[in-house]
Amino acid sequence: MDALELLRLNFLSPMVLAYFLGMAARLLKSDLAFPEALYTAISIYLLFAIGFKGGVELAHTPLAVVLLPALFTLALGLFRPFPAYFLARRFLGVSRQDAAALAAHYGSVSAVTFLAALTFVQAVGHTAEGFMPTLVALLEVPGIVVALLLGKRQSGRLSEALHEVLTGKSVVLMLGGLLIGLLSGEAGMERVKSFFVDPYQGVLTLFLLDLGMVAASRLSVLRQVGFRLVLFGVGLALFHGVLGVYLGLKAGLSVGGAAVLGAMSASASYIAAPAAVRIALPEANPSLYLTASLAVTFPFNLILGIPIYHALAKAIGG
Amino acid sequence: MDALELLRLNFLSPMVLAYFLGMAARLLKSDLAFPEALYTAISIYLLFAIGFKGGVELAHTPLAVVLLPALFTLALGLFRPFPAYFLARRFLGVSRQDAAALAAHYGSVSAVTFLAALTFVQAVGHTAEGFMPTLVALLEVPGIVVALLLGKRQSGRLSEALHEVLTGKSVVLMLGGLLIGLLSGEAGMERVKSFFVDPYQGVLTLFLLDLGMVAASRLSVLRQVGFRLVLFGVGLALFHGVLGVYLGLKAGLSVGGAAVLGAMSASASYIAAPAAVRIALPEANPSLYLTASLAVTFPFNLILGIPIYHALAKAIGG
Amino acid sequence: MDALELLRLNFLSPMVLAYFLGMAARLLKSDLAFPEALYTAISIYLLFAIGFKGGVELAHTPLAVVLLPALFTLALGLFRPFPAYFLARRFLGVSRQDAAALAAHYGSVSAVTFLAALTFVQAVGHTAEGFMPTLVALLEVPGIVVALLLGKRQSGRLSEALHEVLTGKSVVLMLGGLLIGLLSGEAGMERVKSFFVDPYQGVLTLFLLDLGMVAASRLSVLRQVGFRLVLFGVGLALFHGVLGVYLGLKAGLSVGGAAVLGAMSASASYIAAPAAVRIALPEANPSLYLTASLAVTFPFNLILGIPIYHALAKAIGG
Amino acid sequence: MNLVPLKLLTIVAESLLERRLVEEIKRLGAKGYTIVPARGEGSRGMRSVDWEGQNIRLETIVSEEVALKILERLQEAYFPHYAVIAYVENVFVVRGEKYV
Amino acid sequence: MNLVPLKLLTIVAESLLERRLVEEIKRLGAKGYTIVPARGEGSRGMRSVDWEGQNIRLETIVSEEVALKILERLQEAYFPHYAVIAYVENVFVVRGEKYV
Amino acid sequence: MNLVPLKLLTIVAESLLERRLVEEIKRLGAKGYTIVPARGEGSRGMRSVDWEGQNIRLETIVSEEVALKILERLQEAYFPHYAVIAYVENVFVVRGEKYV
Ligand SMILES: Nc1ncnc2c1ncn2[C@@H]1O[C@H](COP(=O)(O)O)[C@@H](O)[C@H]1O
Ligand SMILES: Nc1ncnc2c1ncn2[C@@H]1O[C@H](COP(=O)(O)O)[C@@H](O)[C@H]1O
Ligand SMILES: Nc1ncnc2c1ncn2[C@@H]1O[C@H](COP(=O)(O)O)[C@@H](O)[C@H]1O
Ligand code: NA
Ligand code: NA
Ligand code: NA
Repeated sequence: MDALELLRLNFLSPMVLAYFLGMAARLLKSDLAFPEALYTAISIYLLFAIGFKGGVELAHTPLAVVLLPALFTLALGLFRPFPAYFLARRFLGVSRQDAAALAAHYGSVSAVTFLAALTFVQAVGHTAEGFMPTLVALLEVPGIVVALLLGKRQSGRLSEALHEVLTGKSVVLMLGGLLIGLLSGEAGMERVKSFFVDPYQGVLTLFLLDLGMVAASRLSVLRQVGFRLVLFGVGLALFHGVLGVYLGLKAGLSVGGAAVLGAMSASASYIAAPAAVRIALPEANPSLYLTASLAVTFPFNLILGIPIYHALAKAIGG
Repeated sequence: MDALELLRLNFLSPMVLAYFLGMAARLLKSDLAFPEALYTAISIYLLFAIGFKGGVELAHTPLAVVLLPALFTLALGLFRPFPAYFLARRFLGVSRQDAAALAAHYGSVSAVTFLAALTFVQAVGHTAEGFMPTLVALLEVPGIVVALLLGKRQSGRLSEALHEVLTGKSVVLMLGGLLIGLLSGEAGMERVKSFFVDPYQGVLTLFLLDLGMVAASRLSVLRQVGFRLVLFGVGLALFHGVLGVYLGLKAGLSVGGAAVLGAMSASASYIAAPAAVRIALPEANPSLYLTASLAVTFPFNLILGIPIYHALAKAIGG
Repeated sequence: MDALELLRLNFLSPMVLAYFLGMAARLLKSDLAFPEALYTAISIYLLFAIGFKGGVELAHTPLAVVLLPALFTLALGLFRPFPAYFLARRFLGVSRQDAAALAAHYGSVSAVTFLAALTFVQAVGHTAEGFMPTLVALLEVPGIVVALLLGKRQSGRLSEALHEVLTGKSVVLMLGGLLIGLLSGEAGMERVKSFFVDPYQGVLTLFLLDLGMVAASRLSVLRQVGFRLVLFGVGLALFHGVLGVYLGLKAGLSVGGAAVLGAMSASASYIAAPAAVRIALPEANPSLYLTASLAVTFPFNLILGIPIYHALAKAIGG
Repeated sequence: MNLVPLKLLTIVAESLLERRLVEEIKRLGAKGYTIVPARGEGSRGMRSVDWEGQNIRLETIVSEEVALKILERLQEAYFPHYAVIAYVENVFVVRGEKYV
Repeated sequence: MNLVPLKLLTIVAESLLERRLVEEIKRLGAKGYTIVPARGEGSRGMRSVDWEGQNIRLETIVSEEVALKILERLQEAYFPHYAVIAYVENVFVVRGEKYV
Repeated sequence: MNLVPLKLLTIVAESLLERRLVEEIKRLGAKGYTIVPARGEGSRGMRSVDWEGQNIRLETIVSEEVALKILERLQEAYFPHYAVIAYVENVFVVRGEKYV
């Protein structure tokens, strides 16, 4: 398949199209809206399902295989807040708190981007390593911690924010699911497969419909905040994405795995990070970080980023 | 299978039985109740799933095949408000606004009746054309528009009501799903089939359980409103149903397709129309139109109507 | 498989592990929480699904086969409140109302314990009779009625509480589902199987996650209420469990069936009974009965009880 | 603007009581009510998860006389055993005649 | 503590009206509002299930002048045809200058 | 009827603050509270979708003294950075002694 064909394939997946349907619905001022409980239910399902599948895979992966990718991912998580912070300070010219808040978001990871990348990679006939969800969990937390430390010298609310991150529902569900998958293994998988595995791309489609609506309601903010934020969100995604692909291949991941790690690295959090930042850095402006993460970086990765990281992984590692 | 056997088959489907369970629960004053979020979640799922499946089917249907049925359905949509309006004025003796409100409901369509008809037709071994959901979308909107025009000379809230209908969640989800199905085709279907296709008759069963509860809480109103409304709701369903079957066969639909079009034509809206009417015709009495639509026409079609339209389609076209 | 292996198998099932994840989440003060609507939706689904499957099975079971187990189960339901009541009075030394409230809980049944037992029995290669859900329905109500009569001499709110039990959502959904399964039979099952059967162990896993959170928030109460309540909850479970296994085998059930009946008999209600007790015996202390049922007896049965009842059934009947 | 001074009576109670409370206040003269699901904490501890039961927050606009009747009924039949709190405020209601 | 006396205007209305009511109150001078989904019963019967539409309970803190303007608008355009109830109370608001 | 005049303090705030606000008001003397999930709009724009976080509407019945303490704490620690609004009313509470 050539690049254009891949792009088309990605763009015409039900998930990506549902995202645009959501945007359209909001721009047309439709009364379509997801009840809060539905949004929460879907995210509980998705996070637990990712973790669980990862755990089952991990159950038959030798430690030696997973060690290097895990270490590299950790390094990635510790490093990524710095480019984000300095770019925000220099290029966007925002306050220290705002820069740290952005760094927390670009230092963490978007589970949905991860899922979309995984789906894409499988659709084009590659496979990613089964333990990728473990890497997501590893990538989610450290970046937020580093970023909060960048934002605050005095402690104060910092410990509270750390607790918020570590016991936040996305970490608990993903790590908890992973553990359950690890312990219950294939036998457990067999029992719950038709709930946690088979329907999940469909559930993800609904989730992206909702995400599209949320992103669209951020577009007007984008217009106010300006073009520099778009450059920031896209540039950082590309830089982090390339880094992720490169480190992934270095760590011995397959082409598929490296592409997915690239997408993860390129993504910005919109579940764990906002909650932590709101507590630890209340002076930071939510419009800035939510808009960058949800209305710039997320759609960019969803549509263009993922095929790019995949092409790159194939070019270097294939 | 003879007529009685078919009736039994329809009546003993989990969907129809669940509807009666819902009624029984309400009449027994059970505390069973669906949370609003569950009702909304299920209707989002069903509407999107209908549209999506229709879109995928449409993707491999030549335009020539679908054109005539589409035109006939459109004609049906534009025509049906008139008999409803005049019958309401003459036979029920209600005000112009009330008559227009009833016309909007009987000019639109009930997605659940459509699904029940489709299920029935498949259960008796016929098949309906894959593009039927496209026809549902075509039938949903025009009748409401015509009816609102009948009800109002002055503009005023009319444009707002039109916007409400066209961007209402049922239209957005069904048309949006259709578009997504059309664009993502079989490849997309394969990914989300086990969420949007396999479980959906089960989801529909739960939905009908809820619908039964709502209908039962309308029964007391029915007693006040009187017997004429029952005649109105049944008579109109039969007339529109026969018309639908006839036009369906004329348009070249199969026996199954014509039966389903008959059921669609015979049905009355209870999602899109009430919302539009409440805005455009606030003087109209909701008791009247909700009771007619939900507590008369819907159960009539569900239990007797669908087998009748099917028998008719077979008799004329089979 | 030896006993330890069975225990491990039970303990490492996704359901049981999810229960502990829920507990851990609450003890770590995670912000993970199920929206009320999700909890309600899942319980509607589970109760209806149990009933429905039972009904379909019942449809091809001769009456003669089910009669004896049904009678024995009824006897069990009428008997169990008495040991609970007297143990509560003597051993716990609580008031008549509190004792009756506890009796209502230990006289009824926990649908989730039933499901967990069924799953366990199937996992170890036995099968339970298909009509077991009928027995659940039979066991749920009578014990509550007897216990309320024990608690009140004067009528007063009693009739209201009876109505509450008989038309309570758990009875309506389970009996209603059973009836629908019975009437629509295999044909109906085929249509809704991929919603009500295939995914349900996964749904149950989510439910247990939530249950774990609720139970954990009861643990602090447990510390106040004291060690005697633990003995009460475990002792009663074992006694009722042994009784259930014994009567099950006497009634001609298979080893699997007797094990499941034992688990049912050993379980305590936490859906139907609390609602009834709150109305009929408002003076009783909810801390006592909720804690005993949710934080003692439920986890005991889930982890140790079920394998014990199964081992016993095999030892006596195998 | 025709604003009638009336009483706004608010009752927070365990949701189990909803049906009964609605019947009582109607019987005692309330012409309508508005209910919102709520959670809370008071002398009987936290009320938020389903098993312990949620709360409802019921508001009804009534005349002073009806308000007092309802409060008396609450005090006699509900306060001793159930989680309930009730309070009254002065409000000015559009088309207030409708509600007395 | 700087507490400013202001008016708390509460509107209970069918949820269909939400978008329009929000526009109206903003246009007439409200600086903010808080909405809670509600169910209820009044002269037009029960409003709780989705098809009949739920209610919303909208609160806005405004000056007396704005409150009266909103009430007049309600009386003229909404009361005749829709399920609506509205009432006003006196409240004391922290940093109340923000809301006038 | 024994009605005690007390203060009803209402706080609308972003839901993220729930745990902290509950701790604060209890520490400052509140004996109970009632919370309802809400959405709204104010000087910081719309608060309704999950990512921006919903609001909560917290009510607590307290003595005047406790009300003032809570308001002061809010003004000092929450108003500068978070979306919060707070106001006080006079209410008459059944068995009001319980709440002071
Ligand atoms: N001081 C208070 N202020 C506001 N709401 C309260 C207060 N005390 C109790 N409540 C509410 O009333 C319910 C029952 O209170 P109680 O009977 O004291 O447990 C609680 O769950 C709260 O929702
Ligand atoms: N007396 C009342 N007290 C509190 N809320 C009321 C009252 N009357 C009506 N309502 C609310 O206002 C809505 C519309 O009332 P109505 O237009 O009278 O049907 C009802 O659904 C209730 O939520
Ligand atoms: N004038 C007002 N009346 C009622 N609620 C308000 C008002 N202003 C703000 N709010 C509520 O308080 C929240 C925070 O307000 P703000 O900090 O001004 O953005 C809003 O989301 C609304 O729910
Ligand atoms: Na995140
Ligand atoms: Na409709
Ligand atoms: Na129960």
